[in-house]
Amino acid sequence: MLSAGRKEEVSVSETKMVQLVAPDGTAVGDTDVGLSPEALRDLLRRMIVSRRLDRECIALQRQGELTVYPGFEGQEAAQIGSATALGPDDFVFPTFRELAAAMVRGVDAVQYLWYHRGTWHGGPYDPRATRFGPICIPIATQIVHAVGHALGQKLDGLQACTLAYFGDGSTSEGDFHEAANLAGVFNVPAVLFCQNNGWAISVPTESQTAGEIFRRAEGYGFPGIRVDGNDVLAVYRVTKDAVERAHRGEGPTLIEAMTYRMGAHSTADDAGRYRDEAEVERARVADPISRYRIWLAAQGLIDGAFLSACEEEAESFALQVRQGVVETEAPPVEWMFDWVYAAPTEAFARQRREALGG
Amino acid sequence: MLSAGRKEEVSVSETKMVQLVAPDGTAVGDTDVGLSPEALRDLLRRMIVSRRLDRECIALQRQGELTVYPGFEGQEAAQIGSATALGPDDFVFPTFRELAAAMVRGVDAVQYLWYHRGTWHGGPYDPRATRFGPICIPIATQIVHAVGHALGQKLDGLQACTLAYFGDGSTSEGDFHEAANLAGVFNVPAVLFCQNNGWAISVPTESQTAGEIFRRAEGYGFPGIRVDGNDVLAVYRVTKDAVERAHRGEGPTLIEAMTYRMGAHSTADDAGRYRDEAEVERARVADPISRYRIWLAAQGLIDGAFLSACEEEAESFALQVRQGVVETEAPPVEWMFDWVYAAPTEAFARQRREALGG
Amino acid sequence: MAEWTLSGALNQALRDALTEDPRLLVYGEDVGRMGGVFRVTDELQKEFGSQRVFDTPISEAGIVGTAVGLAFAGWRSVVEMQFDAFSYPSLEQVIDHVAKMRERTRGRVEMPVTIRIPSFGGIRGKEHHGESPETYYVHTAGLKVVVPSTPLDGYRLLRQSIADPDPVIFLEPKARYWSKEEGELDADGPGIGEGRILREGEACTLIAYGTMVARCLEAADVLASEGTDARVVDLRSLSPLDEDLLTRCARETGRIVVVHEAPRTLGMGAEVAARLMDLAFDFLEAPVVRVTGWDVPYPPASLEQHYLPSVERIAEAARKVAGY
Amino acid sequence: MAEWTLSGALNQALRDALTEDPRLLVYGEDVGRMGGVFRVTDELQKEFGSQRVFDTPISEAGIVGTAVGLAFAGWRSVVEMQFDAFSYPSLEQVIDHVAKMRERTRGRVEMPVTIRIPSFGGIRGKEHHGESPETYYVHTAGLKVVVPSTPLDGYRLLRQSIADPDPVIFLEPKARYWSKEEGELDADGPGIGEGRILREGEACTLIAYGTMVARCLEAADVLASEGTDARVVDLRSLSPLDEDLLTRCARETGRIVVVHEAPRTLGMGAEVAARLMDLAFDFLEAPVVRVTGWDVPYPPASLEQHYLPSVERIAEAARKVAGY
Ligand SMILES: Cc1ncc(C[n+]2csc(CCOP(=O)(O)OP(=O)(O)O)c2C)c(N)n1
Ligand SMILES: Cc1ncc(C[n+]2csc(CCOP(=O)(O)OP(=O)(O)O)c2C)c(N)n1
Ligand SMILES: [Mg+2]
Ligand SMILES: [Mg+2]
Repeated sequence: MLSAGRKEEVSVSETKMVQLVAPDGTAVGDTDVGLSPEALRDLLRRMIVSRRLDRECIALQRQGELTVYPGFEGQEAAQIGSATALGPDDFVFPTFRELAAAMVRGVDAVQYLWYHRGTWHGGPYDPRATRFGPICIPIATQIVHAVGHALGQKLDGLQACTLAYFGDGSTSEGDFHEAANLAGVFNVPAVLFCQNNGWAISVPTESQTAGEIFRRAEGYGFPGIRVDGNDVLAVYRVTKDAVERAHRGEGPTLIEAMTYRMGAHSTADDAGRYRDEAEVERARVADPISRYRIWLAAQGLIDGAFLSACEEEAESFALQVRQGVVETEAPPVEWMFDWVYAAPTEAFARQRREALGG
Repeated sequence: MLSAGRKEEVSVSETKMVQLVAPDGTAVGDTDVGLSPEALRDLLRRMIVSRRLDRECIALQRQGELTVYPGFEGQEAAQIGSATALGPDDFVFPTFRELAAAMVRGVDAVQYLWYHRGTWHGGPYDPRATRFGPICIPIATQIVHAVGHALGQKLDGLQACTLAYFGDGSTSEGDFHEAANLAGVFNVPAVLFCQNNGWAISVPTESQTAGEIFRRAEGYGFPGIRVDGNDVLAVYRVTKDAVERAHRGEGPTLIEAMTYRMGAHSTADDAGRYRDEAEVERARVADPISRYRIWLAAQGLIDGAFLSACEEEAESFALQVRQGVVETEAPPVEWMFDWVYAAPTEAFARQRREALGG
Repeated sequence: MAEWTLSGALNQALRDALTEDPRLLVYGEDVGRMGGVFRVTDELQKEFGSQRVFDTPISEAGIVGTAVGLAFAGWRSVVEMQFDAFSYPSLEQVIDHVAKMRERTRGRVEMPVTIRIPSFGGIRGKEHHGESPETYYVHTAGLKVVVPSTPLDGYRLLRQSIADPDPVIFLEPKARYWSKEEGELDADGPGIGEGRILREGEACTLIAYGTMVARCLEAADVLASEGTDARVVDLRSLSPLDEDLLTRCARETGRIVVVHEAPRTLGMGAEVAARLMDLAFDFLEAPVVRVTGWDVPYPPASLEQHYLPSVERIAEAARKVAGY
Repeated sequence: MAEWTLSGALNQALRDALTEDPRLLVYGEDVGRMGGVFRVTDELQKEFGSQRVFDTPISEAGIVGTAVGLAFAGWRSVVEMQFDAFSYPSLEQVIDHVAKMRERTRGRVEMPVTIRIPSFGGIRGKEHHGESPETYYVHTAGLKVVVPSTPLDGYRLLRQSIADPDPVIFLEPKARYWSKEEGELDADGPGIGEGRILREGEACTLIAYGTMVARCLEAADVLASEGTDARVVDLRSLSPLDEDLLTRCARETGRIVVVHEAPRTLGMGAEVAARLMDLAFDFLEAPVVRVTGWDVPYPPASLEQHYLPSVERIAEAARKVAGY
């Protein structure tokens, strides 16, 4: 009862969503986003490979090889389209659901999965080398980091920007707001990229806010834009525009990518407790991979052989990652101590020795 | 350099501000706000009395009778116009600058000033009896309380609402955002009343946010409105509308009242360090009292005798409050302990005895 | 006799409290439709309706802050912070308002707010899902802090917390949610502020709370097999502390080991040690020994058992004090 | 020789650090144009420009969180929380990120962030302007926490904090901002992790930090006039603690009084007492006595001197332990 949804009273302009390719694969906008045929094909390849890996991860969790795993099925276009729009000097601060984006940035999937295996915390890969920040759990806190990082880029006079990923649910946290407001007032080169996947664990977006997320931007004095998050070309285009805008020193952009969380919140979650299976079936129609495959085929850019190659790569990559994961051993006990302080005291060293049984 | 102010890039609709009486006292809108002549006169009387008291408080602080005092000169219309629009069942959560509003609600000025005398914390008066919450220092935290209180009113099925006061600077805190979003999603009878007085200590509003505060509401799914905060009729009208809307169960409203902090942030502050005196002089033109006095006189609603009576009342009230303040003694030491827990333990009682020297 | 899990007993406590008090609300992230990550609020929304049991946006400060406002309006709340570390965004509201409102208003506005926080480690959780936040709360005057270690006591403590006119931080040991106990649920019995002796012994006292209580009982078994009879105390109430019981244990056993998961520095062990100095210095025949988590961030799953006090570490400390 | 106030010395520390390190930023609420509520950043914006010294919106979590992001980008920050209680909104960022990022990234991303917090009471401040937040930080592994008690040591500690690759919580005793000391500013000398003996004595040791150091020195005068020579230790570094010095004082004086403004329960006194049990139990000839603020919210101005440890309370405690 407490949810509102009284949108008729609010005098907002009509909701627009950028879409270039409709769910049925037909073009509905200008699909010339400036990518080469290879790059266009690569988007599909990456989506296929990452979906296969995502499913492998869920299997790995079921088999006890990962502790918990938050799947991203359905969100491939949102992640891959946006990450592809970034340049090498740009930087990403992710949540915990951006494995597909991480791979675009060159993060090693096995190292990434150290996190979900319980091997190490959110920063197993080198965030500076990959320009992909540590996996971040406390909701919305990473958005503030992104804004700080973007401020650093601005102070350094770099032509670079920082992108923060976050979910629809994350926009309810104070940190989202402080980050967005600071981004506006400092006019930093930041892209605030919301994957609105319809759910925050068991809470649907309409119970998360009575407003529309992309409209928040206006209150912060910068543009907000809603994009079909399952349309990889549209996501790429919109993100690319925001990145270029940031590079030109014109400040932040808020992007709301409308997508859908096809799976449960994580392997620890049973979505059947709160979500109608019919809703999931309806969402399947908007699947990011199938529509893009249809469009690419209609452009004559791919054929059956390409698709088979993708499937094969996906298969072998998934198995390769599986192997890397299962072979990952627990780290030595001293890792608990080795990086807490740059120069530990004797008291700290004593605890370390005690823990090591010495 | 870090401030943005690039408003031209943002595609927002034109900024509108509700104003009924212009700074020169001429009517520019429908001034029939539904108040009787007595009530109209009362607004002026209250503004005159509260301004005089405000100045007395500053004098009291200079004389060491108050510890610090945050003046509200210039904000009389914003406070009195809004507080007057509330009904007896409505509730207020204030900041630390709403003495004028507190008096409208019937809070005893001397008891209120216990706070600024260092006699007791933010709740010296009875918040339940006066329906005026404790003075609140941690910026924006009280807005969340207001939303919770409004939720309680809604659950009780009352035709009542809760109004939160806060400043322009307060809108940068995470708590402002969480409160506003919760107000929207729970659709509670709340009025979020921002006194935009141009400054947050030394930081002007344009360094506080690159957006416009009233526009934030759209992102939360409820109406936001900007009003001339120095136009007491306009403030009354806009607040009354929001209150009635809330009473009808139509949910929250964000009001941004544009006013000006004529004095320093508080008696501990020296505004000369950061603010141009010329700006203050320019602001004086928009004084809430003089314009309303001119308008009332033009309507034939007041004469010289009325004004003299107001001045006299202001004078004697200020002196009466002064006397109450200077006569207020330090509370007994046991007050430190007496309300921390409903049922204190023996260990706690031991500390109490120790403190009392026993 | 019925068998209860801790999760089930807490669920029943909420159910009974909601039934008895029509002005009680239960809310938080995913507590409504889904019934909570640990099922503690399972079915309650169905039974009591979505006006009394409801989901909120992800806004911890908002959740706690609205409970403050609801208390002004005469509503009592049980709110949930989904995991230990996710209570940190609400610390300002807790420290500045929940803890201080009664004092600020000279008793006129009470804060009957219970903040439930699934806490502590041992479940192979991810980063930020295994922390021990008690110090932040215990140090804050105006709050009470309790931790049940068993299902029946969980029921009792939760009913007592909800009934308390003062705010109570209710830390639930995640690792014990599915532990079982037979018996009848009963809100009466030892109250907030009282610890309990779970095993008698004279050689030394092992003091713990939450998950570590079971480990202390195990350690006591090991010690018994070596001929050392260790007493085991479940503190239950971290604030206020049961000074009488602490003093009694010092007097009767002279040797004290305090066990907790939180990092050592300024963990509860520090207060227990200092308090025992205040109360019973002359009875202490050995230093109060702290067996605790290390002064490091809570580690990833693969290392957590090297962080958490083990039965062996506890037993070893007991041997040390017993032989002091 | 120059005479320095604490505020002036801290201002000079920031100036010198900004001059030496072009990648150092100083920011927070009202620190730029106005130069800070306590003038600690006075004139720095004029001298170093508004790119290096700047005002922020009122967003404490945002201030600390951006410092985390800036550290990723290779910038060092000194941020200000305007008053003690106003650091609470940033606790989540501090506990979850500032304290843990180095560990999380296995040393790859350091957090050279100094968080300055004007702290403690004694200035007849309003509610939330007199709190002692140290416990929240000292308990959090990954942070360092320091408190200067004099101008020259303030300069030294702030320079050291800024230079430290680890995050430092820098608590400034408000009541000492205008206290004066003569001498040359020098970043060298006792480092973070080291306390100092300010007055020698054998009968007992008074251990304090911040504002309470001066009160302990006063108490030592009173005690001296009674024939009791009390040692006075300025802890300076609350995390890490100077264990060597603590042990030495226990060995040499056998009797310890710890003094702080924070409420007693889980205040620093608890850790000092517990640590002394760990390190020097057999040397303790009396219980470690805690002279502290009461377990209540910080009181209004009119009562604060009844809350703060007075010279007399300190002296009385010293008499008690000395005669134990
Ligand atoms: C501060 C904080 N509160 C609560 C949680 C628990 N939590 C983890 S994920 C999640 C939902 C996030 O929803 P959304 O932002 O939409 O991201 P999604 O999971 O849909 O990708 C919650 C509540 C958390 N991690 N951090
Ligand atoms: C959480 C928090 N941070 C900082 C402060 C210090 N402070 C007190 S008033 C103030 C400025 C408030 O500005 P605004 O909201 O515009 O209200 P105004 O003072 O103009 O009435 C600040 C920063 C505080 N009280 N609380
Ligand atoms: Mg989501
Ligand atoms: Mg203001």
